[in-house]
Amino acid sequence: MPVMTMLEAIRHTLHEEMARDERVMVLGQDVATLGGVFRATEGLRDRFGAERVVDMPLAEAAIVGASLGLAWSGMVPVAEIQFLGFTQQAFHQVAGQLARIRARTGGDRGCAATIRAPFGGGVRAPELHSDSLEAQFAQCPGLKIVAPASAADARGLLASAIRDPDPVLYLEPLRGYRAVKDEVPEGDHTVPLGQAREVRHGDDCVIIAWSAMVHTCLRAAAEVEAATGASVGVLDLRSLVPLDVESIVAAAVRTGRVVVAQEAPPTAGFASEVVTVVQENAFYSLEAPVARVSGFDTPYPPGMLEEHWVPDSHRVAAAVRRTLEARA
Amino acid sequence: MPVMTMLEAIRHTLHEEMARDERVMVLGQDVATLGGVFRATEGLRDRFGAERVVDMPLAEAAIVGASLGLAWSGMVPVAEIQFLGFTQQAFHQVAGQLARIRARTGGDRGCAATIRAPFGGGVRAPELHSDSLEAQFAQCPGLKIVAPASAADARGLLASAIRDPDPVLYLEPLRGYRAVKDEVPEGDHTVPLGQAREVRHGDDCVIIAWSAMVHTCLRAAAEVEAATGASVGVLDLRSLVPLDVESIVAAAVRTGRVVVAQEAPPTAGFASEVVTVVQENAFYSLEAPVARVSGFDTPYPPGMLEEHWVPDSHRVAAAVRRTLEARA
Amino acid sequence: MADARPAATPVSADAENAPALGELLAEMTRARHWSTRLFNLQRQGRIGTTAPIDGEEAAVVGSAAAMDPAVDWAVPQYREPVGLGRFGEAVLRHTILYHSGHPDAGRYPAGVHVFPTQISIAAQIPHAVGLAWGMRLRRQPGVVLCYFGDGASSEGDFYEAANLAGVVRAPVILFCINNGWAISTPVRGQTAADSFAGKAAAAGIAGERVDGNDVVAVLEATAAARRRAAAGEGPTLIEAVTYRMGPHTTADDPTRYVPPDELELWRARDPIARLRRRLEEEGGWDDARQRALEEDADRRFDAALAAADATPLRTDCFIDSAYAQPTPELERQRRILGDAEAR
Amino acid sequence: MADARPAATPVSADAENAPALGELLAEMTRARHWSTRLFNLQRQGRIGTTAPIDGEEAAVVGSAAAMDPAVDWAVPQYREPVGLGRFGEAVLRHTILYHSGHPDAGRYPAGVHVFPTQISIAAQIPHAVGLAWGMRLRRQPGVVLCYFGDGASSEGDFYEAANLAGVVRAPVILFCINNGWAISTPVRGQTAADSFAGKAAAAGIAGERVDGNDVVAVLEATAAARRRAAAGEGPTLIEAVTYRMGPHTTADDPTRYVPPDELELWRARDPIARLRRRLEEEGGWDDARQRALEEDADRRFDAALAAADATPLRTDCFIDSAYAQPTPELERQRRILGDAEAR
Ligand SMILES: Cc1ncc(C[n+]2csc(CCOP(=O)(O)OP(=O)(O)O)c2C)c(N)n1
Ligand SMILES: Cc1ncc(C[n+]2csc(CCOP(=O)(O)OP(=O)(O)O)c2C)c(N)n1
Ligand SMILES: [Mg+2]
Ligand SMILES: [Mg+2]
Repeated sequence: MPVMTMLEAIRHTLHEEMARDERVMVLGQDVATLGGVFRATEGLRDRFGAERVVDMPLAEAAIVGASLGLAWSGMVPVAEIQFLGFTQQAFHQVAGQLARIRARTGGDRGCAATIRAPFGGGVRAPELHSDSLEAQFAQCPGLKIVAPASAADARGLLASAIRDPDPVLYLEPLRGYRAVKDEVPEGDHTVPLGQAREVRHGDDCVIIAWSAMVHTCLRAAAEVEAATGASVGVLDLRSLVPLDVESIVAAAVRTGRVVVAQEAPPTAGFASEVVTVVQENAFYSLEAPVARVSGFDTPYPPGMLEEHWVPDSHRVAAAVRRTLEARA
Repeated sequence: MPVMTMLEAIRHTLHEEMARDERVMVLGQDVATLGGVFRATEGLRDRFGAERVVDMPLAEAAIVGASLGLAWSGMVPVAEIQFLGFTQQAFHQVAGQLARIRARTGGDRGCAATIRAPFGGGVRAPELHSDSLEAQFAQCPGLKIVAPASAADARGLLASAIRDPDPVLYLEPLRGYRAVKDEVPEGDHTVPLGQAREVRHGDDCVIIAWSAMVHTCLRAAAEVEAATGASVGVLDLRSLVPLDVESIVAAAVRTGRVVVAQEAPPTAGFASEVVTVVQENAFYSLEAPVARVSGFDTPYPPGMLEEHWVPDSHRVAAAVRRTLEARA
Repeated sequence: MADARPAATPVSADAENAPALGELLAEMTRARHWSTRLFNLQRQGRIGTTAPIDGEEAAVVGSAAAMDPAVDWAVPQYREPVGLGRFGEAVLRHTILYHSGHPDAGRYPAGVHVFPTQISIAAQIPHAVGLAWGMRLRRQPGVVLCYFGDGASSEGDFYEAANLAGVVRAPVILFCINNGWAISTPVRGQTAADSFAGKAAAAGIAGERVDGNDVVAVLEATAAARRRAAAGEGPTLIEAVTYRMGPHTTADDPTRYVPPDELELWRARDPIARLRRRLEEEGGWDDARQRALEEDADRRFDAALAAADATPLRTDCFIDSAYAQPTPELERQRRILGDAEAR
Repeated sequence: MADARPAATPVSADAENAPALGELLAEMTRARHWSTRLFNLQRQGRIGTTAPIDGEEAAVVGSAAAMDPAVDWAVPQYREPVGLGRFGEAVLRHTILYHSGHPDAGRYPAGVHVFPTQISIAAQIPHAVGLAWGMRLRRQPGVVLCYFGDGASSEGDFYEAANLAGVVRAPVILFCINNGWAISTPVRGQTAADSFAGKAAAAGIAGERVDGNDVVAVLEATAAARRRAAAGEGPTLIEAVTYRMGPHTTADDPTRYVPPDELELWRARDPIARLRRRLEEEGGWDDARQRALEEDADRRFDAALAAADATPLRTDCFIDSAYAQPTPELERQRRILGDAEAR
């Protein structure tokens, strides 16, 4: 199996999906001539033509809103929003329109659009480029949300998202674009939406995370295991909506000790949903409160401060150790 | 003390605040000539003039975005968005701009704007008029969010919101506008942001809610108490951000049994934050899993179905009884 | 149609296949009649809020008449559907379902090329542009007719979509019904622009202002825009100048803000009375035809109402309509719902 | 200023109090010089991404020169601040702080009437309109100058704000810097409109197109717009036609998309070279002045850089800057942060 960066896996998948289905099209700011500001869409325009790979005017609501109409025409739009922070300009179209059109038609007609957007900190990007805003979209029923952490999952989830009959928000970790590299299955590889992945097995405690934080948590698990001998697992959610409640609960029941780690601010972050699911379904197995590791209840800070803001492996490890030490 | 409906209390407060401070202005669709589609702003234009009470063009992002500039000029804008669902059109201005401007200025200059919007179901309103979208805004650090359940709190929280130096989203329960009536203190009445209110004392279980759901929960508490003799309390959060963690934890520790009830869909709703706060801070006092009562993970349904969708007192009561019956 | 026996006066060379004048009058009359019946149902507490079409029938019917329902699409806001009978018998039934709060309202039968009623002002405009653009990409022949109001023209969605339509030359007609009001806000409170049609300049597309109470003028302008769009010559913004003769909705009290003399002025220009006068003068219309038309309209409404009333309602259908397949969590929630219903 | 000894050629009757031509050249030269120094700091890894101003100096400096920094405000996007020295010595220091990722970047000293750098395209335009409107409500004399790009003109925020400005007649100047590009997207991919100035029609406000490489033309157009705004005659949309001679940002590779001949054409119209030629011909400029100016610019930059580097940084300052008072939860989080730092 070839080794790819996440960026390569995404680009490869876009090529594959456009080759597979001539209705698939890519639209967004700077996606065609430039191939995307991160080169995720490089080569697509030359290969598939300017009708199917389109540089859009600087208007996110139009990009997303037009995607709904394109989908109803039978096209399969894959829209890129340059940074997740700028999906806010299209929030009414994502939350109020794409997510709701199926319910509005009594279940009859959905919107098979995918919205790709990079997010997350660690690269000292300017304001609104780094915030982890997934929870703002997690309460948009009708929308699905995936956030891969590996190149293989980037490939498999993007293929699934594009083929899914409902709108999917596909979140790409900025700091994982080039830093995360792994083996990507050849051929037609898909990963079903709604299935978590055990990235590291552990019997004493499990850390639940998604996207770039999975790697932070893997380091934390190794740190704790090295220091204490405790067996610490990591569960990568991969998909936030639909959520793999079964795997989460199984891990919680097995270990009795759970840490949920996110990059977002704590208040109303998606981690709170995971904590709630755990305590609703595994309450009697819990030997310690479910710990939550998060950013802070502030906007993502300017570059000079980001290392203090983004939870690092030490903060996650400290939470794991507290959780392991808590009396049953 | 005079008895007022919530609507009267809101109108009264707007009159009082505009009389108190000539920098306070009201802007929104149909707020001036018509006095608002619910008459919340009735009489203001005649009393305070067309400069300070302004009918705005049909553009939510401009209403909210202009409020930031108005605030920087020294005005104190109170913007009305006709229904909470249409704040989505202004989401980038609320979440990306008003909420962040203070952080952007290193803490120096905030935006003392209030955004009022009605929300919630029960009046068979058309699509996007009834959805409880508070959680979409709860992860916008820099923004405060209040959701009164009584006329007295509507008065006191609106006065506090208008005087607060930071942007406040002030949520008004559609079905409580005329249905909720209570005594409103005379004179200059404020309620500090961030303080919950014990609406009903109970020792065996506490139900936590906000806005219109508080009344549903009061009925549920009475139903359960009548049927089982258990003592069931109700805590009205009043303010979601900042959150009164102390009162929540105290109630959880005292009763050991907690139900959180919201009208919103369960996934990533604000109830999940409350559940998380309880289990983080009162884990060892809990005698049962914290129960969550919610709508469904779907858009708020059309009128014919809303009674099946919105949690009623029976659904809340059932959750309370399950929680009371759960083994410790 | 047989009952109404429309006058056969041809409308215009510009609009091939366009209905005859009598048929336009019939459609306009039905629109108002049905709108009134909806209004009355609301007053009886049988359905929810409705938005009367009174005064805007020529704008809606005239523009729809220029379209080919077999290949074209209509993308309405919320006031127009009652006038879109041309797009299929089902539209009336679904309009009743909509105002009844029935979840199948937006579930049009296949072949009815109408978008579901849009409550979020202007949000449908980017959809219409995307649909039109996609139809061209898919080499389908149709043109999309998108309705919105003077108020809607203030939303970013209108402008962004119009600008995009200009860039991709989408075969779309942006049809702005300037009825003088956005709830209580008059046009001068909405914009300082000279006209709504003039806003086309900002998108680099064709703009045209038309007397929205003259059904033939509306039809011709729309037919011309349709021809251009279909020929790949790009989108058109049409402003139909008309007047909302009734309340904004059944929940509104327009006497609080509509100047009575202005209303009178526009009542005198009632598009239906105007067309009827013309046809009567030309000998193509008389009281008998009118009576037959109204009886037919009533029969159709009764039938549609009966069909709407008979439309089954599953109380857990919202569980099934959020996604193509309910998520596992939704299946779990279906059980909660079942428990609640069982109590 | 003493060092640079600007030529004293008066600029225009239209712009009272406007700087002399030599001072404009000095400000433009400094803007480019400082932008280049920022670029180099980025290349050295000392600061983050920057957006060079090269080519747009006349547009920024000329428009700012028409304003009165004591009462007027500038509301920039992200490329302009380096050219807003007229609004205060502090602007350069804060621009360095901004690109350094320092949290005090937007904390301008009192009296510096500049909005913090805005990264969200067009989001500042409604702020500028609201500010201008509010200043009039408060009977303050100023006018607001709001910058944005050709790309920004596609956002709903631009249009909604312009339309609102027209309705409330806000004393604002919407200054569109058409530099040919929005990252890799050329103007023809942005809109089908004939010009950006023409978009003023959609808002019912004055629109004017000006040669953005002619600093005097820019200054005169802005001064006229300012006079109108101050006199209560409403807002103006000015389009300054210029060219982005450098990359979009330090992260961009424009050779992938900028046609070399087009770039050459515009390099020949370099606004700084053009003004310098004119002043040299008029005898108001020479190499000595130029050297003195550059040395002065360097000294100022060094001083601002030193001040920026010396600006204190508290690692928990984000806890204090989200709200006027940290919430109890944030105080609790400050302790978590402290624990983490202690480890
Ligand atoms: C985005 C949004 N904002 C506000 C509203 C509330 N609202 C409903 S109708 C209306 C006025 C619409 O005016 P116009 O576009 O002229 O259409 P008309 O009612 O005249 O047909 C408003 C403000 C809404 N439905 N959607
Ligand atoms: C709302 C939003 N969308 C997208 C971006 C990403 N982005 C940054 S600069 C830019 C192009 C801006 O072009 P223009 O407005 O012409 O300004 P210029 O860079 O030419 O000065 C884009 C798309 C952004 N910062 N904000
Ligand atoms: Mg209207
Ligand atoms: Mg540009």
